[in-house]
Amino acid sequence: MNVMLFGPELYYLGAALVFFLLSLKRKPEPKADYQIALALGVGGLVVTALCLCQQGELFFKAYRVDLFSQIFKFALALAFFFVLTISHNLAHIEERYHAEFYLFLTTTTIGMMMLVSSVELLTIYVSLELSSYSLYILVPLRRGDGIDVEAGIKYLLIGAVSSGVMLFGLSYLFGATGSTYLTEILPKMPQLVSSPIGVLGLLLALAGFFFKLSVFPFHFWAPDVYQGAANQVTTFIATASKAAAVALMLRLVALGAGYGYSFTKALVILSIVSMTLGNLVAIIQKDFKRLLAYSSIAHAGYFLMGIITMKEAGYIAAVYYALAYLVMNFTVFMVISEVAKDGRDLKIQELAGLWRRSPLLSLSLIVGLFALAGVPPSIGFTGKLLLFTSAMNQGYFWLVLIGAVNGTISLYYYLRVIYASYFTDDPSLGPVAISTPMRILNYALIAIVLGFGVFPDRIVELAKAAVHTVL
Amino acid sequence: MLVFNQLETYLYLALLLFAIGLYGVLARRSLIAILISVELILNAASINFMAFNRFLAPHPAVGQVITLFIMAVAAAEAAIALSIIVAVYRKLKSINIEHATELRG
Amino acid sequence: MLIAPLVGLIILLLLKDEQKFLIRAVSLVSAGISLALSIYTFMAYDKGLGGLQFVEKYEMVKTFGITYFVGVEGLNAPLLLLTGIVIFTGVLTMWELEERTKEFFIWILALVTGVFGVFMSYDMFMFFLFYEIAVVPMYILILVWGSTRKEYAAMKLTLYLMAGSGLIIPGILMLYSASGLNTFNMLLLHKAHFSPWVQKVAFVLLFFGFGVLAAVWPFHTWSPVGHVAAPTAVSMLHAGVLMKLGSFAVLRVAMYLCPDGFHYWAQLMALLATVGIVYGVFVGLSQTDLKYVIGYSSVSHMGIVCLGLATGTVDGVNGSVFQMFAHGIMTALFFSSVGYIYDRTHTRDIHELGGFSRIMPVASAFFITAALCGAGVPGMASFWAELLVFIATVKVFPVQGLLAIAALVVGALFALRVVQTTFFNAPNPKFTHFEDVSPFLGLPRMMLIATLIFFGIFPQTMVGMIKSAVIPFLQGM
Amino acid sequence: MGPCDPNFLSCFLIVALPLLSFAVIMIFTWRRHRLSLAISLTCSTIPLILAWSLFFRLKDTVTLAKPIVTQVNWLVSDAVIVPFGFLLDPVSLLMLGIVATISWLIQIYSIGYMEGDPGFARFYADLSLFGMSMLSLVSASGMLQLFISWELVGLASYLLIGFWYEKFSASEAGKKAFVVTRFGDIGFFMGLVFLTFFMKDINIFGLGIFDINNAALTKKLTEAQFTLCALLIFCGVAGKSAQFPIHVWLPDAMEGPTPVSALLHSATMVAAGVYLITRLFPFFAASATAMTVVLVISTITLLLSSTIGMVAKDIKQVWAYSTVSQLGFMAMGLSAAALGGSTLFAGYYHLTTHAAFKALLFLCAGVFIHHFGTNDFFVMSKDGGRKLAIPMVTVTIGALALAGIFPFAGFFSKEAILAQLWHLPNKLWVGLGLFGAFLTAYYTFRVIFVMLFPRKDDDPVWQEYYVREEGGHGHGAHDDDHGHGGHHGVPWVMSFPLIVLAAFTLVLGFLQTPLEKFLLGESHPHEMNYVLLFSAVGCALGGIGVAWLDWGSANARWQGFIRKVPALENFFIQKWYMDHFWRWFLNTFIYGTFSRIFTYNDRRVVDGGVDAVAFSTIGSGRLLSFIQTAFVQLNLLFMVLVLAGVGLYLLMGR
Repeated sequence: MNVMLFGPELYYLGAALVFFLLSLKRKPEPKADYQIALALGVGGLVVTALCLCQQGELFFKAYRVDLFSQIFKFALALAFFFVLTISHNLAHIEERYHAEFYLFLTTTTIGMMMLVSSVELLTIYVSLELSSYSLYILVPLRRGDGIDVEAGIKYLLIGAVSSGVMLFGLSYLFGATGSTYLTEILPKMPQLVSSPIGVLGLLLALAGFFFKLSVFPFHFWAPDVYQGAANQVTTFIATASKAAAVALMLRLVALGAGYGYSFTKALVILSIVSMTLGNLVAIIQKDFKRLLAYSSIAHAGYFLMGIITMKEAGYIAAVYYALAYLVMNFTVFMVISEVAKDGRDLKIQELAGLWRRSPLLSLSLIVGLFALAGVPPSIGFTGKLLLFTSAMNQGYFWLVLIGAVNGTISLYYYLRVIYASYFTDDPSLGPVAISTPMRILNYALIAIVLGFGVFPDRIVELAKAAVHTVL
Repeated sequence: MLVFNQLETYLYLALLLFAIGLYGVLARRSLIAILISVELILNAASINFMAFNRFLAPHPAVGQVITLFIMAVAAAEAAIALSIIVAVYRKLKSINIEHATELRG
Repeated sequence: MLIAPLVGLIILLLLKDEQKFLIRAVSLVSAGISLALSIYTFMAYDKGLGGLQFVEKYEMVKTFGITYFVGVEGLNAPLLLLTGIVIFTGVLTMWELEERTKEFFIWILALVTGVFGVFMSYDMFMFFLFYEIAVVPMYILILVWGSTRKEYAAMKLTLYLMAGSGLIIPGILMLYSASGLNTFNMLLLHKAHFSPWVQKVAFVLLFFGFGVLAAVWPFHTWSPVGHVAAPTAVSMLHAGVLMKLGSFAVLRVAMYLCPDGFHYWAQLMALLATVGIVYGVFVGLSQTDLKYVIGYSSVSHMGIVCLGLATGTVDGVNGSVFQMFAHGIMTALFFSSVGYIYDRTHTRDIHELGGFSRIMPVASAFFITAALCGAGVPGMASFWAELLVFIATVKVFPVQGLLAIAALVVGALFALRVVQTTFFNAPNPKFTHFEDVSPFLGLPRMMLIATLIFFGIFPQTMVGMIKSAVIPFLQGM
Repeated sequence: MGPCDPNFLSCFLIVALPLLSFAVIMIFTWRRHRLSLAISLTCSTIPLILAWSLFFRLKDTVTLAKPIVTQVNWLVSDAVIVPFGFLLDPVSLLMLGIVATISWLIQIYSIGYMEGDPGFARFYADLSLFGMSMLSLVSASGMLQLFISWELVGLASYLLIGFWYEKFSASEAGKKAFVVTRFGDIGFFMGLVFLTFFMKDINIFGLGIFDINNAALTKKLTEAQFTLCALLIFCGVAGKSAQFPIHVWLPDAMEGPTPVSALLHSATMVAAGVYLITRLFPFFAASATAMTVVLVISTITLLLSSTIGMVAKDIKQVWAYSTVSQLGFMAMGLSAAALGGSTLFAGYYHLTTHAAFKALLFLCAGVFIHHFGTNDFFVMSKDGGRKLAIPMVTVTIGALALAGIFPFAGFFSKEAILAQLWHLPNKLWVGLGLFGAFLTAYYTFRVIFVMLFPRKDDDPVWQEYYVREEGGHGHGAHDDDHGHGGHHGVPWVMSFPLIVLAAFTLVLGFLQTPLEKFLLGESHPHEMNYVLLFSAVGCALGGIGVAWLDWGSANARWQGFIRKVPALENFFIQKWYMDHFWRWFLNTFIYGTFSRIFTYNDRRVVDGGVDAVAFSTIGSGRLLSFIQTAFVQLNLLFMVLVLAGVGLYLLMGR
């Protein structure tokens, strides 16, 4: 078999091994670890970039490698790298655990990479669990006053239950179709949704993915985990695992020959509820990360919107928005972890006077938040508009209307953050020093967010090609 | 035909197990108990797989393989869960879920 | 024209905070360039030829049929000119700004870029994109450099407008998908024949969505609050230019794309507009804060614009576009002179002020001119605009027309009341020591007045321009 | 005829030069008084020359029937086409001359009067603005142009009345004048709009005055529509030339400097209304109803103002009210002529003469005021008003003219008007006219006698006077604000205009026939109606006589015969409570009702509604956040329940 097909995964396996060895060292030297991790992260980017154009199937067709999966793998590698860049101060994780932190970060990345290109139930399940378990461990890795373990245990419980439910659903699917290959199951959708067992199976199976995507009603872990986990971990959860989940959902529905009317309707309702709920609850949050958690719930609703169009345009929009979301969300988290150098949870007021303490960070914060709110000229805006467009093309008028209104609501709390950072001032807070690389990263991110917002053509074309490989 | 030579029997059994597991997850307060209930859910799933495999799968091996995988994964899950529970115990001096109610709103 | 502010913006980004003069200079230059360009286009536009000119166009996103497509025609040329003038004078007006100068000019220029973009683009996607670009910086501009109740005002304004966009997006997309042409290009969409139902729904969505920005009654309450809170130049830009975006968008998108919808809702439009006119005047009559007064007067004047649009006759639309222009200049003048006085006295309460014609004759002369213009005194640009609108309206909606005309009396009372209490009577000893406008600061105001009077005496230069576009426009409907 | 036409050019210059001077002074030279004066004077002299040259060049060629119209397009919208141009016919030519002359004289006069005033330059700028707008009003060819200049006149008068803006009463009066006249103007505008509305296909604004008068166009209106338009347009007239009930602004307008009062509020601006009637004479004449209304209103105006004039103590007030009454008189004449199917001559003639002698009277008053620093002619007379020879003589001449005594101008013109009234079937009108004439003579000579025959300070009449002071009326004796009432002789720049005007007053009377010939093309020899003649003169003399008894003769008790009826007198002193009425109206309705209600609505309902939405959103957020309990199993339960719900929905919904 062609090694390149499995290249990224193999590479990260190697990386994981390295970190494992590092974690065995008696006396920890976080600096060195960080150097190595960064190097490996860059290498991972290179490898995934190299493997971008691979095509093929592995492991008895259980594992498909195509442009779609490779793009997402690249995105994941990017997220991995991003998280490493802001990991130079893992203040809240004890030094002897740094290596393990990297280790589990790598393993979860591997899990997600496998997730995006697995097309068989068992493979999906295993890779899903792989990614999840590493995260379960990462969350309570934080040195904290109890909320970390609480977040960890909640994450674990909800995750375990939903994955169990999913497994149960998968078993029904298996029973109903006698196969575990998506390629064989999904064409059978029509008669599947017409049989109770099929419906049940499908529904329960979706639970797992919804859990990853933190769609209502599987969103309960998000706020607690976002707040409880270390900033870097939260960043990874908020960026990488979202992307992976979107990819998986796309695979699921893209192969489908069309679900029943009522099924889609259910999805529509779920999407509406989660975007509305997320936005409304986010309004009253004090903790910045928690606020972002709710915004992520709302965004899950938006993703769903693109997915339920069941049309190419919708998938393109979803892919575009997933990539966009990865970048813009990271921009914001980057600001968080830069401002909260000591790794504490950032209250919104603590952003006070950021324009004075670090103009650049405040600028990227504004850009990132406006992008999340879908204000032009940013990829957030373009992506959202593409989503709406595709939804409207399918005649989901009310969905679009509600989505647009939700945009307004969301703007309110984003503006509150901007208000705090831009207008209020608190002399007690000193300036935030940022290193030159971070500076460059900032500029790069701003450039990406704005640039691809105004000229989205390249990305859209890419997404189009990717979606074509899936269909 | 014997009652335990029918698919339905096993399906109902699995369903029962699933229900029990779900109930346990929702009702029990001790983390360990909850963990056990989760395992029950998994087992329900594997019973399903076996049953379907036995009765109407074209390829006789698939279900068994899956079940094996499930066992392994469940083991891993248990390990992680237990380790976290230990951590919880260290921090909160209790493994009662009711004491882990810091984050809300 | 788009590029000039952008370049200036980028240069500003690179500049240091300390080099205030350089910053101002750069922004002034870029504003000046865009002014020059707008004047050039206004002059160089060939009325005889008509249609779109100075077109630039290339594909942005093929998959969704998004093109970058800008051009100039009789409808937007005046507004481009307006924008050029207002931004130029605005920058001059804020010359004295000391606090966070760099950011201020950055945002201002961003805003102006958006405005130019909206006026010029013929692609709905880009149109909306620029629209938002123009709207959003207001939040920060008001928040940081504003005055009274700015948090409230800024938040209110932004959310209000965003809620507007919340209606606009579905409207636009509805047309987009209903056309089935997979293009955002308005000229193409115009040819697509939408079903009456689509048109009705889309029109009402778009009308209210954009109407919020045009301060259509009863969605006007953000505007006085916003004006009061905003710093001078921003008020100028906002009342002078941004509100026009709304009405222009109603014309360019809503009316252009769904004529049937327009005819269906015209009655409502006219009604709301009339209410706005009368209402604004009366409410303004009992305000004591200068900026509130102006805010409500612009509510009333925008009502006139909207009324003109509602008639859907050549005269009416001519008038209302002309009114957009005239009101823009006039309000800019208003705010710049009020801003000048406020910067000195730090009060805008008309009872506290008084006798300013003696203290600073020039500054008050500016204000009085603006006020008279607002009262619709002939010889000023706005007189012609209102004249056209009223005549057109009486033909189409007699009752509304008469009401609007009657409101003029109160309008006069309204303007004169302010002028009298503020600038006449005995001077308030507290303020007697303030010096008058320096020639340099007076320059921008002089420009504004000159524009007002020039187009007041030679209205044809403007009307001819507008007409060249309006007639085909309405024939297309 | 295009813009290159000589008439057009000269007219254009006449109009443009004052505007130019206004602009120049306002922008550049407003700090340099002398320079501004020079500019303004040149820019008023040239029009003067041009106007008269036009007059003499064209006086034989043009007639009312075929005027010279030269115009270019000003604004070409779709249906709305606005021309800019000039219409030269006898009426406008003569009026041009008059306006140019008087404003020129006033400018001369003001050199002395306004000397040393801080706003000297501004004053001249405003004067030029006024001159420009008035001239273009007179010579306008299109209705809209006329309306525009009409508005500009209002603007100029606003600026001039409120000239001493630091004085509250002045700025108040200015505002009042502007708003009240605006009220009328809107009526005017509506009238025009209605015309356009009714004659759908034609656009009145594009048409010249000439066309409106042309019956062929107007006949397609129904009687009712026609009357409506005519009345609405008359609103404008009433506003400008202070007809009842919106005459209230004119007396207050006396707050302005006296030259302004002389220029605007006697000769030119207020005459604009009457001028408009003459302009549109055929048009108005076409609607009998409208004309009757006009007749009634003007009669009321006549009586009202002359009665108030009887009790005013401020000399300018007296002249102001006399102006109002004379305007009423003109309107009467015109409407009567219209009803009687006669010509516009009488009213117009009176307009001409009145311009001359009223300006004269005001200027004289100005001299006195300037000299004694008071407006109260009682005080003047005490301070020896009659010592100023020239003004005293001229004022007497003016008074005689006003009272309508042979051989002064007023006699002839009043005669003409009364003749028109006489022709009306109902003799009531002529009676009222005569009564008006009587009152006029009375209050005029009240002033004259008081001035001529002052009393010693210890004279008992002074208590009387002070008692009346308590009776307090609006604009009692208050000193002029430009604060230089120093006792110096009358400068020639001030006395020269007096003499000129006096000369006019004497001459104009005898120009009746040629004028009529010039205006109407032919002059029908009017049969001397002796009854009317004698009754008129009788009334005048009677008035004077009564005045003599009350004020003049050595043992007169210096109180009007009206004192016999105190209630009535008070009623007059309170100006028939018109001011109170308007004030009340304003406070109750405009400010009180609408403004308050709307503002409240805006704050509470509209804005409150918006805020309510916002708060409810936040509140719902807070509410929903309770779903996120800290207790994980509840979350799980919720999760399961929702899942079950969806499952059921799907199973059912299949």
